[in-house]
This record gives sequence, C-alpha cells and structure tokens, in this order.
Amino acid sequence: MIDSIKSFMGWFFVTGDPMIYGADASIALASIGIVAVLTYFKKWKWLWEEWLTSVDHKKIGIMYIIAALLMLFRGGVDALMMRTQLTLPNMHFLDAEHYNQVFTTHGTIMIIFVAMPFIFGLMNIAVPLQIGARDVAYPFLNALSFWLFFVGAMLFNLSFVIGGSPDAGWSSYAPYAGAEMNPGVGQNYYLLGVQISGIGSLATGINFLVTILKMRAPGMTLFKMPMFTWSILITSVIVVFAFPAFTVALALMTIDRLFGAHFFTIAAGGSPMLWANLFWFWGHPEVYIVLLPVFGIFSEVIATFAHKTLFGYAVMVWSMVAISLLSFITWLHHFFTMGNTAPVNAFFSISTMLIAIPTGVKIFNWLFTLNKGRIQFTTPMLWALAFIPNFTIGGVTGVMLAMAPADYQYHNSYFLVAHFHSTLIAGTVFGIFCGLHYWWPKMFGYLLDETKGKWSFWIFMISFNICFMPMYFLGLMGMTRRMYTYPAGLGWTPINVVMTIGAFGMGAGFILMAYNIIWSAMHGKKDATGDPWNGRTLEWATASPAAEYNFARIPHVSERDPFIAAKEGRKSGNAASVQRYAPIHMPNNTGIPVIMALLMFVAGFGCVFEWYWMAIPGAIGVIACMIARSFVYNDHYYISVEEIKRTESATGRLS
Amino acid sequence: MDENQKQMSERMGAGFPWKQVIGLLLSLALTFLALWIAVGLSLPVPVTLTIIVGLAIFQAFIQLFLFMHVTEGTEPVHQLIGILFGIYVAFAIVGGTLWILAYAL
Amino acid sequence: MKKLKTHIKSMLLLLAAPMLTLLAGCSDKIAVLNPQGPVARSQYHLIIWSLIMMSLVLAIVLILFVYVLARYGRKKSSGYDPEDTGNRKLEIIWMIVPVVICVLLAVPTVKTLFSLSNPPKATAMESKTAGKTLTIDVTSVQWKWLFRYPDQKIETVNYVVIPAGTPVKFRLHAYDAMNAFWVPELGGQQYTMTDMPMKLWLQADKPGNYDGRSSNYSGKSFAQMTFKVMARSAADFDSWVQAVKSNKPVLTHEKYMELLKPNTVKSQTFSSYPELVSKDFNKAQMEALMNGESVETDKMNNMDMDNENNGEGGHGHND
Amino acid sequence: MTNATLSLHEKDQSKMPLEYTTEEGDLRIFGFWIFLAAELVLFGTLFGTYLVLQSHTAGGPTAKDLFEIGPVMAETIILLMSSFTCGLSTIELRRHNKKGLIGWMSVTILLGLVFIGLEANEFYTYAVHEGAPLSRSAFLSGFFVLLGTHGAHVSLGIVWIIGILLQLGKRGITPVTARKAFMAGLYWHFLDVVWIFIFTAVYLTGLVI
Ligand code: HEA
Ligand code: HEA
Ligand code: CUA
Ligand SMILES: [Cu+2]
Repeated sequence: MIDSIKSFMGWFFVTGDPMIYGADASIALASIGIVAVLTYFKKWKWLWEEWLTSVDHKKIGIMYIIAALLMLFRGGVDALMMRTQLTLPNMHFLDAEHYNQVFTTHGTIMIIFVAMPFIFGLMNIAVPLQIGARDVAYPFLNALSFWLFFVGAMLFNLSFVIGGSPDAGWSSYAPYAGAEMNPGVGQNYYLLGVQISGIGSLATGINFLVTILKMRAPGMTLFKMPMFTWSILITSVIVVFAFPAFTVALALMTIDRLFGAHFFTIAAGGSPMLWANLFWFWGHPEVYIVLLPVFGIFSEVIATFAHKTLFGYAVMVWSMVAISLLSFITWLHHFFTMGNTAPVNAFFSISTMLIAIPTGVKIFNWLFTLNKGRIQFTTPMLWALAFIPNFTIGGVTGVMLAMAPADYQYHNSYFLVAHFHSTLIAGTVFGIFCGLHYWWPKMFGYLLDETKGKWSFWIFMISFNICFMPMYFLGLMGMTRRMYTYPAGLGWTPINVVMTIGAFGMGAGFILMAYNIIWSAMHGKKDATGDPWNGRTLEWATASPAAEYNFARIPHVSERDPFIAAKEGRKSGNAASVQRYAPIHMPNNTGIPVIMALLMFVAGFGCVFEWYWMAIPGAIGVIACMIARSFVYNDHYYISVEEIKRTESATGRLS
Repeated sequence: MDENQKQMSERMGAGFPWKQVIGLLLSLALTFLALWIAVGLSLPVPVTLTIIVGLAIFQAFIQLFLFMHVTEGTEPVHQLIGILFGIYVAFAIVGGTLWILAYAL
Repeated sequence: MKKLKTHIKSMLLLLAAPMLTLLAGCSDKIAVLNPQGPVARSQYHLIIWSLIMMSLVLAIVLILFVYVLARYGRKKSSGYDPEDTGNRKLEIIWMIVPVVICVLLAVPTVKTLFSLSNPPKATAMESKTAGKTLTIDVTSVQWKWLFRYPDQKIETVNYVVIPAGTPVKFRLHAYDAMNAFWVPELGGQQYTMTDMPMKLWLQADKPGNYDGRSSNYSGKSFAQMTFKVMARSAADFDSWVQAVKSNKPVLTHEKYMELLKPNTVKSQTFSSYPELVSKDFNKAQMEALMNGESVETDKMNNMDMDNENNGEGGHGHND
Repeated sequence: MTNATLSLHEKDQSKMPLEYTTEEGDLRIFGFWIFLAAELVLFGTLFGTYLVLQSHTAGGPTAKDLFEIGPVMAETIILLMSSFTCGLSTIELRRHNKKGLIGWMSVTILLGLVFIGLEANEFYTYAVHEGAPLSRSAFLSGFFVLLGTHGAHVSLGIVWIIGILLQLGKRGITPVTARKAFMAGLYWHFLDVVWIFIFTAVYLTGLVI
C-alpha cells in the first residue's frame, strides 16, 4: 500500500531535478505566504467581493495584466535558462529533455499566456472608456473569459511540478506530439490548458466585437472611433474567425491521444501534415492578433505625444482591414518545405508578401504623424518610437522568409527565431510596455516614475538588439532552432555568447521595470486630473481610476479625438451638461464565472490524467453552471443619483 | 425601415407562413434533386460534385434568408458582414486544405 | 537638444553593432552565404537580391525616422502644424512603392521556385555515374539518417557520398518523427514525412565535405542528428562504391531493425540492404508487419513522388 | 430598463419585434450571429479535415461500404421538418402566441430527439456491428468527429430549448424569453444548414466516389 502510494507520488510529482524542487518549494511558500497575508489582514472577503466576482471591465483588465506580468516572468526565466544553456558549446546546465520542455513552455506561455492576456487586459481597460460606454456588451461573459484564461494558464503551468511538461514545441507538430512518440501527460497539459484559455479568447473576441459595434457613445460613428478601438475591432474579428480552427485542431489531437483516433498519427491513415495545416491556419492570424492591438496603442501614443491628429486616419483603418483579410490566406508560409507543389508555394509566397504593403502604409503614416509634430519623449513615447525601426527589421526579414525558395534556407534556423523575436518583442512587447506606461495612471490613479521608466526602456531596448540582431547571422551559419546544445568549432560560439549577454540585459531591464512599479506604488505622482498626458480620447475625460460606471453621463461625440476637441473648447466631448444625472443601471457581481472556470479546471485536469471519474463531473458542473445562469433574472442593480453625485464631486467633476 | 415595417406586420401577424412553407418545399426538392443526381444519374464524378455542392450552397442560403431572418435587427449589415467573413474564412480553410493536401475526391 | 542627439546616435550605433561583431572573424562560416552548388547558388542570388531590396526599405524608414526626430524632437523646434493630418498623394506613393518592391521580389521568387523542381544542370563529365543523375533514398529515424543507393544497392548511415557535378535526387522519407534534411552549403531543406516521400535535388560543384543536419525538431537527441555529405570526383565515387561493395558488411534484417530503434549511432557503411528496406515502411507499418498483419497502404502512403509533373515534390497525388 | 446602462442611442427600437426591443436583446442577438459565424469556421475546419481523410481508410471499411441511403434520407427529412417547425415557432413568437410557440418548439425538439436517436443508432451500427469505430482509420475518425460534433450541437440545442420552454411556461413571452426563443431558433436553423453540407459532402459524396 505504502509502496504503491510512493510510486504514484513519484510518477505524479515531477522529481529528480533540483530546479523542480526549488520550484515546488517556491510555489508552496508563495501560496502559503499569500494565504497567510490574506488571512492576517482579513482580506478574503475583500478579494472575493471586489475582485474575484467582479464583472467590471477595469478590474478584469487589471487582473489580466497582473496574470500576464507573472507569466512574462515565468516565460522570461525560461528564456534565460535557454540562453544560459546555449552560451557555450556542450554546456551541461540543462539536459536535452529539460531544454525541450523549456522552449516549449517558453513559446506557449509567451504567446498564449503573455501576449494575448496582456492585450486583453489593456483593451478591457481602454476600449469601453474610449467609446464612452459603461461596460462591455456582456460583462458576465467577460469575467468568464478571464477566468477561463486564468485556469488554462494555471493548468498549463501545473505541468512543471505535477506529471511533467510538454516538450513538442509550441507548434506541437505531429506525429512527434502524438501518444506513441510522446507518452505521458505533458502534451495533454498543453492541449487542455491552451484549449480552455482559447475558449475564453473566442468569447472575448465576440464580446469586444459587439461592444465596439453596438455600444459607442452617440455621435461616434465608425470613422470617428479612436485608432486603438479600431485595432481591437479588427483584432476581435480575427480572433472570432481564427480561434475556432484552433479549437478543432486541439480537440482532434486530444481525441487522438485520449481516445485512439487517427487524425494525425502515423498509423491507420492519419496525416501528420494536416496538423501543421490546421495549427498554422490559426497560428498565422494569431501573430496579427498580438500585433494589431499594439499598432492601435502606438497610434494613440504617437498622436498624443506628437500633439497631432493621426496622419491618414482612413488609410490606417483600411490597411488593418486588408491585413485581417490577408492574414487568413498566408498560413502555408510556415511549411513551405513540406513538399508542396510549386503553384501552391508560389501563391502563398505572394499572398504573404502582400501584407508588407498595408503594414508599410501604417509605418509611413506614423512617421508622418511625427512629421510637423511637437514630439515629447515620455516613456510610452520612447517605446513607440523604438518600435518603428526595430519592428521594420523584423518585418522585412519576414518578407525575406516569405520568398519560398529562400525560406528553404532559413526555415527552422535561428534566422527565423530572430525574425519572430524582432516582431514579437519590438512589436508586441514594446507595445504592451508602451500601453502599460500610458494607461497605468488610468488604472491606478498615479504615474509610473519617468526616470526609472526611461532607464528600463533603454536597457531593455539596447539589450534586445544585442540579443537578437546577431541571431540572424547565426541562422545563416546553419544553427537550427530547438537544439539543446551544439559542438564547438562551427563558429557559433561568439554570437551565442553575445546573445546571452543581451538576454540577461533584457532581464535587467524587466527587473528595473518591476522595481519601478513597486516604487511608484509607494511614491508615484498622483494623477489628480485624470488626464496626465493631455490625452485626446475619451478615456482621459474620466477620473483616474474611472468611477465604476465610467461616465456619469454618456458623452456626445461629434468628431475624432473628442476629448482634445472639448478641451480646445469645441462642442464635442462630454459637454452634455444640459442633461441631468439619472440612476445608472449596472450588472451585479457574480461568483459563477470563477466557479465555472474552476470546474473547467477540474475537468481539464481529469482529462490530462485520463481520470474520467474527475473529468466528467467537472464537465457536468460547467453545464450546470450554464443552466443556472440562464435562470438568473435579476442580475442588475442601480446606482442612485446621490451616489453618482458623491463620486463625481470627490474627483471634482460635479457639474 | 422598410424591413422593420415588414417585421411589424409579421408581428401583428395574421397570414399564412408562406416563407416557411416555400422554404421547406424548396429544401426538400433540392435534397431529393441532389440525391437523384448523385445516385440516380451517373455523371462524371467532378460534375456530380460540382452540382451537389452548388445545390447545398443554394439550400443554405434559403435557410439563411427564409428561416433565419438574417436581414433583421437594428443594424443587419453588421451581421451580414460577419456571416460573409465567416463564409470567406470557412472557404479558405476548406479550399486551402484540400488544395494543399491535394486530393482526387 | 543634446539629449536627443545622443539618443539617435546610440540608436544608430546599435544597428551597426551586430554587424561589427560579425565581421570579427566568422564571415567564411556563414554557410548560407557560401553556396557550393547550383541549388544553393540560385537561392543565394535570391537572398542577396532580397537583402538589397530590404536594405533599401530599411534605409528609407531609418532616414525618415531620424529626420523627423531630429527636426521635430527638440523643445523649441519650429514648423509645428497640427493641421497636417493626411495627404492623398503621399499616401498613394507609399502604397505604390511597396507594391513595386513586392513585384520585384515576387517575380524571381516564382521563377526560382519553378526551376527548383527540375534537376540542376550537370557539370561533371559523363562517366559511369557522373553527368547523369543519381538517386539516393533518405530515411530519417529518431535520431539518425539512413542513406540508401537504390542503383548501387548499398547503404550508409549518418553520412552520404555523392559524385560532384552530378545532380542528385534525394528522395526523403521519415520512419517515425518528422525531420528536415538540410545541407546549407548545397541548398535549402525539405521535410521528411512518414506518409509521403518528398524529392530534393542537390548538387555539389566540386569535391568537399559539407555539414548536414536535421532542422526539424524530433525529440531528445535531435541536436545530434547531423550527417556529412562527402562530394567526390566521379572516379572517386565509383571506386568508393566498388570498395563498399567488396569490403563492407551486409545490412542484415536484424541489424536493420536495430537501426530503427530510437537512439544515436556512429557512421556506418553496408554493402547491401534487405529487400524490405526499399518499401520505405514507416513505423506503424513496420510494427504491423512484425505482428504478422498485412500492411495496408493507402493512396497517400505510396504516392509516387517520382512523377516529374509533381513539381517540387508535392501532393499531387491524383489517381 | 437596460437602456440606461448600455444605450443604443438614436435607434428606434419600439417598432421592432419584441426580442429586439431591449438593448440587451439587440446585443445578444447580434453577438449570437457572430457566434454562428465562428461556428461556420469550426465546422469548416472539421469538413476540411474529413475531406482530406476521407480516402485514408487504412484497409478498413470505406464510405461506400458503410453508408446506407435509407436512414440518411430519414435523418435529413426529419431535420428539415424540424427546421420548418422551428420557423413556425418563431412566427408564433412574433404573434405573441405563447401556446403556439411552446407547441411548435416542442414538436421541434421531438423531431430533434428522433434525429438523435437515428444518428445514435447509425453510430452504434458502424462501431459495433460493422467493426468500424473511430479508432479504426483516419477516415472513421474524421467521420465520427464531424458528425458527432453536429450531433452534440443538436443535443445541446434540445437541452437549451427545454430550458427555454420552462422559462416561457413560467414567465410567458417577455423581451427576455422572446430573445432566448429567437436565438434558439437561429441556432436550430444553423444546425440544419450544417446538416445540408454533411448530407452533401459526407453522404452523397461518399456514395459517389
Ligand atoms: C507579431 C508577430 C509576427 C509578425 C507581425 C510577423 C510578420 C510577418 N511574418 Fe512572421 N512569424 C512570427 C511572428 C510574426 N511575424 C512567428 C512567431 C513565426 C514563427 C513561428 C514558429 O515557427 O514557431 C513567424 C514565421 C514567419 C514565416 C515562416 C518562416 C519559416 O518557418 O520558415 C514567414 C514566412 O513567410 C513569416 C513572414 C512574415 C511576414 C511577411 C510578416 C509581415 O507581416 C511583415 C510586414 C512588415 C514589414 C514588411 C515592415 C514594414 C513595411 C514597410 C516599411 C513597407 C515596405 C516593405 C516592403 C515592400 C517589403 N513569418
Ligand atoms: C511574445 C513572445 C516571446 C517573447 C517576449 C520572447 C522573449 C525571449 N525569447 Fe523567445 N520564443 C518565443 C516567443 C517569445 N520569446 C517563441 C514562440 C519561441 C518558439 C518556441 C518553440 O520553438 O516552440 C521562442 C523561442 C526562443 C528561443 C529558441 C529556442 C530554441 O529554438 O532552441 C530562444 C533562444 O534564444 C528565445 C529567447 C528569448 C529571449 C532571450 C527572450 C527575452 O526577451 C526574454 C526577456 C527576459 C525576461 C523578461 C526575464 C525576466 C525575468 C527575470 C529577469 C528573472 C531573473 C531571475 C532568475 C534568472 C531566477 N526564445
Ligand atoms: Cu506529400 Cu502528401
Ligand atoms: Cu505566419
């Protein structure tokens, strides 16, 4: 009996590696610490009532961002581990199995549990405010999306200590990722963790699509929307139409692994290439899902700190529409070398190159927004400016990859790795850091320190270049991705050393940014006006942080950049002073989303271990929650006029 | 507003459910036609496939317009664009997948 | 403003820094930019062409970038014009120019693409093997490379000898995991797959040894999944074949099954191979066979990549 | 009521059918359309997969071996009828006729149940009697998962409509119940559209090739 328990524990918990024990211990300590602090300060009730059950888009946004920052830390530590291992030839810091798990979790976490939720966080905070709405279209669903993302991320991360991590790469190519060559639970964690959070993402896509199309303030026609809102609208469209394909692909591989089907297996007629095909049908649009929103952020920030309206507004919009259409017909460029006929490769080469055109249009429009501007170098602006040259490098190397015969030489080499870090970091990561600094006062009511912010920017940006520019050459020298080690004498060593230095530099930049957050929480400059940057769009018309109902009166809009217009004394903005306050109707908090997500977690965990006694009740619980929700009728309450007046006068906004 | 007027009259609505009955009859007719073409005739395979897929698409549009009220709502153009985009993407994945993993159906 | 100037300067420096590190001693090691055969060379030309075009694009962006920052980034810069919010003419220009660049890139891309599905032109003198074409069947197994010479009836492991100046048709196939066959100095890569043999033409200009490796991750010892390509003169190749035939052991059935296990091995050479090998069974089929089941081959499984009208290798399995 | 929170400014909804009269109803129905568009891609992916794998029978039974046109036509006609009765229920909804609405909806789910029964029987025959379960070949994996997904959607639809019937019984036709009934109708028609393609791309195609 004892023996069988022991052997179960040995299999259940990942053992044998000091790093894992370290992680076990720190997870245990951190959990105990959190529980202790919450109990000591009697904060459980507060946590539950103010946060866990909240359906307020601003709070959900903050929770997204906190979770994404934590995941960025985890993904960053993974990256540093890889870089350490690769610094010199024949290193023994990580062994092959461990390294393989690390790049898999690094890629998956960075894309799915950092880039996406960070963006979802920022859009939750800014979009309803920018369009003058009181919340998103479906606040309940919004909370559910967040919690699904959160438990999906937790399930994925659990693999580190329980059962073993996936090791088939973030693209999980069959047949290697199939049950036969990849037994064990790691790959199941990938499939279910990503699936659960993916369902949340799909729901978010629908939610914001409806919010933006249906809930704009009166007078805000589509072509008067702020550019960030536009970018989120287009992104939502891509999310809505790309994620179902991924849902299916993940489900099919899950069925392969758990129920012995043969979609992607070697045996019985399965087609491994079909996996690659379905994965990238989602995977390519996915990179624009994490890019277009930051295009939106840059548009806001560049216009704000150049003190000019965005140059070529309509073209900016149409170029994003073009990108969204094209993004669905380029996926094959990820497997040019998988034995396609020449016409197929030719079609996808050209369709891919075409994306350079609308993207270029945007780059030039930003440059011309700066032109004849009055440029102010704030921290968010620095991130936005650095994006332009750095991302262009990533973009043009993308076009080089798009040329199929040349890609035969780049594919799966470090040239490719360099390309996608140039786009993902100089694009997405610079963008989310930019947005973080820009909207931080709106979220918390104080500013992040500028000096520290600029230092962290310079350190991170310079280190990024040190790390990833040499990497292109490493690829041309023949080093392929996903190698846990390499022999000496190939001339790869110097570049690898430089890259590792750059990687740790980025780590330093990130630590400084984290320090800035903590420091500013204590000493940060208060944002009393709600408009610290002389903003142009409606979110800056609210207090910082905005009242839970956002706008005491829904503003009326008559032109683009309505807030600057109002400040300059033109009629637009929230100058609807004739109107009286009226009671505001708000959605109730609800615990159902958290509970439902937890049940989803239980179901997912059961599936990972093929414990159907656990998975089935979990799934039934989820459905029960759905039904229960359907019978809830009084899910709203009113905020009285007195309370509105009290809140408004506290921020000096009573009129 | 024209459409809304129609909806109004439907709501007040006496009258025989013409739309529904026509939709049903057409659907049934198309189904049997497809069956007959596929099983009854022995046209060359590509011809058969083209025709029956064409009939299926036609029938789908019947459902969409006669049964599903796709042109209703406060701003029906939004949902129409949504459905069109869905059709575009669905077509891309079905057509693209077949082309890439090319098949003699 | 001074600060701004330093900003810009350091940005420029940054862009140059990696180039400098690079020039410090390893330029001849850049395999892709050091083509040793016609296939690699045609790709090299394309790469250089694209590099030129991309540098142009990058230069335009950088010049504009530096200009606007230098001109409008100062505290007291003049020329602020908030009314400057669009310019149809300019916008059309920066739509057209990228279109032109894309066309300039797309045309050679498509040309090269189609030309790569045909064998390169032989440069060696006609001899027993050289001057015509040579076919080699490649099988990737976790984590090793098997090379089979169907005409010479010999087999090598983890290295392959080819006659220089002769187009070699590699027929690629995977036994278990997917891999990719890449010899950067000779030409771009192609995947190996379990259900579809794929074709890759390569040719070496002159005798020499070239590094090859798998570029598609396939598990634990993937990093060790390398092989050598040894190009020899036609005469040397012929005598090598003869030497193998007479001196090397036969590849027995048992030995072959041994090779199919997931592990790494040293280079090996065999003077023959068992008949079953030439069927290119994948792992599932092999296991079925060992269990005494009949091996079902779908259309997909033995589609004939030899069919020249399949272009690049391809999935044109119409039957 | 909800208008205060989420106001759909400047659009006159009073002339619209009941389910659109509240802002919430309008939002939900629009969102549901978008959801259906996403489902289109979901099923598209499954169709693409099935069509690629259709000939990968690995020596097991082929489409021609398995499919029988009789039961398939029965399933098809029943589903078409249910789409029709569902359409009638929407008309009754527009007439604010609770009895008619509940009646036609009940007929719809009864037809749906018969459909599910037939399909389950078909699955059972293949998997057990013909020795062709989903693990037999890639073709069968594709078949069972495509049809199973559709069947699961229909089953979910039945559960959902039962829930709505209960709410209708209790509360009558209100803007909220009207919206739910209308959305369930859309869903049901959509599943019929999917079936049309299954009928064509799976069954007829399987019989032809
Ligand atoms: C945010 C993420 C992001 C972005 C924005 C992009 C943008 C682009 N990507 Fe990238 N890509 C990835 C993330 C991203 N990519 C990832 C993660 C992978 C690898 C996944 C994996 O295998 O793990 C990948 C892989 C990848 C490949 C596959 C290579 C291979 O596996 O062999 C290709 C091939 O075509 C490609 C092309 C492109 C192109 C053409 C663009 C274009 O959108 C770029 C457009 C931008 C510009 C061109 C710059 C600005 C334009 C101008 C200044 C105008 C003038 C320019 C011209 C006329 C050229 N990418
Ligand atoms: C948004 C996406 C994103 C981001 C931001 C990053 C960020 C980084 N990535 Fe990664 N990367 C991917 C997406 C991303 N990556 C993907 C998709 C893959 C492919 C995976 C696959 O092959 O499947 C990949 C693969 C990949 C590889 C290739 C591995 C291989 O193929 O063998 C490498 C190697 O250098 C690498 C490095 C880095 C580095 C150094 C960073 C740096 O930017 C990281 C910056 C560092 C930090 C932010 C650290 C913060 C933490 C600390 C400072 C804590 C310090 C404390 C301790 C050390 C205890 N990444
Ligand atoms: Cu090659 Cu199928
Ligand atoms: Cu891509």
